[in-house]
Amino acid sequence: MIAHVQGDNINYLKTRSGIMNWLVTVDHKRIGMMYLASILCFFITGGTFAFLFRLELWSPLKEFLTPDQYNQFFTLHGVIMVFLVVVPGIPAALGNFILPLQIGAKDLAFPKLNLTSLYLYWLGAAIALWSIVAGHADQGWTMYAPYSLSQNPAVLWMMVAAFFLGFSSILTGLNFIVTMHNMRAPGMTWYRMPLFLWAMYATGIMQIFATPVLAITLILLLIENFFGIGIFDPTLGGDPLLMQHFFWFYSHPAVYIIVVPGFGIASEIIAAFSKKDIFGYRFVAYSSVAIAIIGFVVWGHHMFVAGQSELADSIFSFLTFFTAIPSAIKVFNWTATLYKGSIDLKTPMLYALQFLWNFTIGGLTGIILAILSVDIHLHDTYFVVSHFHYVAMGSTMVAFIGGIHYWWPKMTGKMYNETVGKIAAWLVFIGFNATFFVQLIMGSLGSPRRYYHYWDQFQIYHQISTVGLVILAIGLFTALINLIGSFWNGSVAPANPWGAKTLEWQADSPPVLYNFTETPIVTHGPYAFETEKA
Amino acid sequence: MDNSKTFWLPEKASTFVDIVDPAFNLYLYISYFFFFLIIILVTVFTIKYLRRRPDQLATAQITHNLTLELGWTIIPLIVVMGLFFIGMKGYLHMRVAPAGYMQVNVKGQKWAWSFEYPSGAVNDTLVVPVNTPVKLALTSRDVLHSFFIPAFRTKADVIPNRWHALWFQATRTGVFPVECTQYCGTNHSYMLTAVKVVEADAYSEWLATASDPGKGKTPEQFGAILYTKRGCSACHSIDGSKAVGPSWKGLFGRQENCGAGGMVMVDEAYIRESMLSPTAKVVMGYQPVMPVFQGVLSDREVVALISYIKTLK
Amino acid sequence: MATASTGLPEHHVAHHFDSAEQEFDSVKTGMWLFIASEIMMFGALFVGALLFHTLHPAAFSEGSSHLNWHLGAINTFFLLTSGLTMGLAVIAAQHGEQGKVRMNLVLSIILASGFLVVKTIEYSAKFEHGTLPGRLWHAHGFTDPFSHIFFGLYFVMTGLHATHVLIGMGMMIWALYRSTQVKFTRGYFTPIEMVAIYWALVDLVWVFLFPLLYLIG
Amino acid sequence: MSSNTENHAGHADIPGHEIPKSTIIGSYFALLFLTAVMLGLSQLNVAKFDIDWLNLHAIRTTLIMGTALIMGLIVSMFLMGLRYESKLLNLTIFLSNFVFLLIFVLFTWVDTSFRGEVDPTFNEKINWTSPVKHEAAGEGHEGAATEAKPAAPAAEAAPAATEAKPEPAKEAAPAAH
Repeated sequence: MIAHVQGDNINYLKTRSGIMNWLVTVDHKRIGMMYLASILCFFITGGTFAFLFRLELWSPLKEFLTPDQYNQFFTLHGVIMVFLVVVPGIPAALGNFILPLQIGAKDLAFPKLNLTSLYLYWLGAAIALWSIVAGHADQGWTMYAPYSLSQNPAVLWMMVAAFFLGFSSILTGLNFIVTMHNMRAPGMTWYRMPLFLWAMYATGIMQIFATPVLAITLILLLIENFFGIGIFDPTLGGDPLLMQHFFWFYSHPAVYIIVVPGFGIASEIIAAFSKKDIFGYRFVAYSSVAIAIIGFVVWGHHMFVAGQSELADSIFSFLTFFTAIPSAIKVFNWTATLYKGSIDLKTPMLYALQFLWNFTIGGLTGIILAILSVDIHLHDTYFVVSHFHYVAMGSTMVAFIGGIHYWWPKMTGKMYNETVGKIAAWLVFIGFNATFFVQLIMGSLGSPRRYYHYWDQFQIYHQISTVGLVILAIGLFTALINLIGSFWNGSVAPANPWGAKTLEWQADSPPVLYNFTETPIVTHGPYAFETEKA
Repeated sequence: MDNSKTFWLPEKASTFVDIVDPAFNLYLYISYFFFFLIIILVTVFTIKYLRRRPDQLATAQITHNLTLELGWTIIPLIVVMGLFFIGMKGYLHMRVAPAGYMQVNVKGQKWAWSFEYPSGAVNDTLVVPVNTPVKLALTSRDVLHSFFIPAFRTKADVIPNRWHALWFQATRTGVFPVECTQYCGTNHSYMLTAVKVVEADAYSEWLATASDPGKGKTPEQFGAILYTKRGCSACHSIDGSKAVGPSWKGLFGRQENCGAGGMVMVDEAYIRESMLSPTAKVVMGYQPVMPVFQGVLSDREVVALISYIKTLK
Repeated sequence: MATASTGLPEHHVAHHFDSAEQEFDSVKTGMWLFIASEIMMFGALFVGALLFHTLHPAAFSEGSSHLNWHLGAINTFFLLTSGLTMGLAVIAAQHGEQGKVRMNLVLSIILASGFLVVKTIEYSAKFEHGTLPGRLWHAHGFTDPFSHIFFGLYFVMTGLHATHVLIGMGMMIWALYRSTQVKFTRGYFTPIEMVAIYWALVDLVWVFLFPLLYLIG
Repeated sequence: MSSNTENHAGHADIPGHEIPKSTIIGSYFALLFLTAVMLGLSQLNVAKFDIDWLNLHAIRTTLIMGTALIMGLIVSMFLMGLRYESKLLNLTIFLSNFVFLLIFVLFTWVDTSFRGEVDPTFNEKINWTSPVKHEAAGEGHEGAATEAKPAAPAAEAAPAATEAKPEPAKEAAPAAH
């Protein structure tokens, strides 16, 4: 065992301070914190766009936005939230920080590549923000041809931004897979790895194999815009459906890149706060990888009404139902983990249970969209909007905020205020469900998505949804202020505040520069809790 | 049978209703069952096993139970396979039009629909007889649109340069809204029209008058009908307010600045040219988005529109 | 300045790796994952090409009959030979023959630039005939209404491949610089091996691109 | 997947493995030979042999792509050293690429080639202008100017296009007839 240099056992926040040291650091913990800060900023930006057009939708008439501004706002909300917040989200922020700690390594396999990934993320983000100024991008985050072939400069800049953000996502996935294969601590076999890492592995597979197809789609769209080669442009003999195939071949695995890390965090928090080994460890681990594989064969369910051949519709509908099985296994296993546990309802656990509620609704509303006859009615209505917000916001972001609270003592060495945390958790729960459950009803009643003007009968649903969003925003800001406030008035966090058994809790809070004073030897599984002596 | 709106689903007005609604309601009960199963289990476990003492440990480390695991793998599998066949069977009904359908061509363009009947009638709302299968051949003149009738539970994307088919059979008379559900630009949410389901004899009566709209009307009156029927109203106002296109009020005889085309006197020739090849001379400050009406408008219709514009002082 | 090859500094294993072998395995798996993402990118383009091949076979045969397969064959020869020299460079690095490594690298760079020269000749011929993609098309003597799509795909695929040849040449120049900074031994030859793998990927893509566009017509 | 502390079989801490020079040169000449085979095949004038019961053109295409596949295997197995890997990880990464691409091409092909099973007019492109059309002798596709009517006759009478049975067939594949 190579003992590392003695001088480096000051914690990673204080060793080499100064902006320059942070900007050129190769320490996975600092890169994780910088990602976390950027992602939270973009989450607020994307959220403000949503807040503004939700206010606009208060009545069917014009409040303060013109139809064009409304279209730009929902496009920016979509692009910022998908490419800048939820796709990089959990892997880049928490994954970068926690993965080396949980496998007992000093750092990721390629630290410099990790910094390159961060800079590519910032470059993509800068170009995305520049596209707001460079014109009005109003083609939705799905950029369907032929509407996106209108040589609108802002749209072209947004495609370039998505290209760099995709590349940054590939490098993160690459780093994670290599680290998990080669740099596990002695004694840590694949089945002694925490489930958060299994989720990171499944996400890595999807990032590596799906994102390049997005790169090609964007290159083809850019060339189609500049030269009109006629692959996607119907007026030149192309086929807009081919663009939808290329786009959704990436974008469906992308929605699993979004939600699978959320599963990983939920497994960690539920096991830790019920002091009980996860129920059916191998089933939960394999279901993450199974979702990653099945995610590649189902993209056609986005195109049931788009004019796809009936045979393709039937095959995609048949395969889409198989994605329900791993999700059902996970939900049942989490519920079974609570049985005979010792459940402590701290803030992270509140977010994990809230995740369970939201993901159950998200999963169930997803399966109905796979039923062919019903999807013809429900496609492109608010029902679909509510489904993917239940999964992307209700499951992923709630698990992300729960994960930030869970690892906050480890990341910053400070404890956040527990009561304020709980209030924020309840506000987020009530606000989220008020906002999006009514959209399910509105959608199945036939209200299309991306509508600036709507029928008067839907006004009550829009108003409840907007009020719900206000409560949700208050909850999120309370949580944010509570976390940031902990830097100043938070108590000093012990090494293992929650009594969890995974490896990162053996390091100090906040960890030293090379994570562990000496490399830990793993002798037991990630959730080996003792039982009560009767 | 009560055809009105339920909590979850809009009003019922087509044969597809008894394909989609039973499947929707069946699934609703399945999801209520699974959702409340999970939520009740979680609440019961949380209350029963709440940690009373800070150092309280779990009462038992049960980590796996194969029969349970296989149970919640096989049962959802059977449920979803059943759902697949229900959906599949219904879907085939909704795609294959029965014999003896009546066909109408639908043209979607940026923010207006136009319906062309085989007899030559053109209308901006779809008028169909009740209880007869109607097949729509949909195409778009510019970008993707989608033709959605919530009351009929049917929807189909409208793709440029192709005919996409959609059929339905209305079961009761009435007026049912039609919406565009594929994002198509600024007035995507105003791209609305309606399906008017009438009795068979009323339909044939309407068809007779609609097939030759100009008959017995002065060119100005015919022009006024065409103003709405051909979707001109979607972009040109007649009260002077600036919309996507210039307003027709006081247009005739005015000097317009067409940028590269220089100053142009708005006379009959200019209006005719702007209809048949609109991007020739575009007035300053307006987007060249007007669709080409060459081959769409007959000569009598062009004359009628011009004379109608003349009347708008 | 670097004295005779023996005077170059040895390579030290990075601090967060336990052994040279673990470091090499990690770098190689990382390289293979990067190769996987490249293959997925080119693969998606091949899917587009195959689809248009099945939808409009006439356009493809007419288009590829206008391509000059002799230049394509010369390009294939250039890439295969540069693949050979890169393989020999790896073996030389493993035997610590620093001079032979540089010689092979320089040979590979020359062959790669030969490929690019032939490519520019082909492109200029296309510019003259006017068979440029989409709106820039002003060629004559074509009957199939879809042949402009063939040339659109031709330019996208060969252009992307040529960009990767450029990236490969850049990596060879970087490896040449590394050979003046560190001594290659049987214990450390990673940079040369990784550049060789990347170059073999460029070969692999061309081996499928060449028949698909030039020969199947 | 052995954990990282087990050293490579036998000798301690020697990374990677040596590919013998003869393999490299051997695979180079094999590749040159296969290129020659491909070129020969492509220049073979298939029309000369008037065997009509064999689709010679398709056989020639599969043979060419087959040799390309063999060349790809040689490059990946020998030049990229996949054959000498002790751990199967890199090989699985390389092969899973082709599994995903096969899925992608299979489903897009299923979509594009089975369109218009129920309504054949969907496949027919209307009102599109090909830049090539101006060069061809004036015909090519219908100009953008005229609004084309759908292929299915719009006559009031029963449509000739597809005599759709009212009750769709029971098997999973859509009512293709």
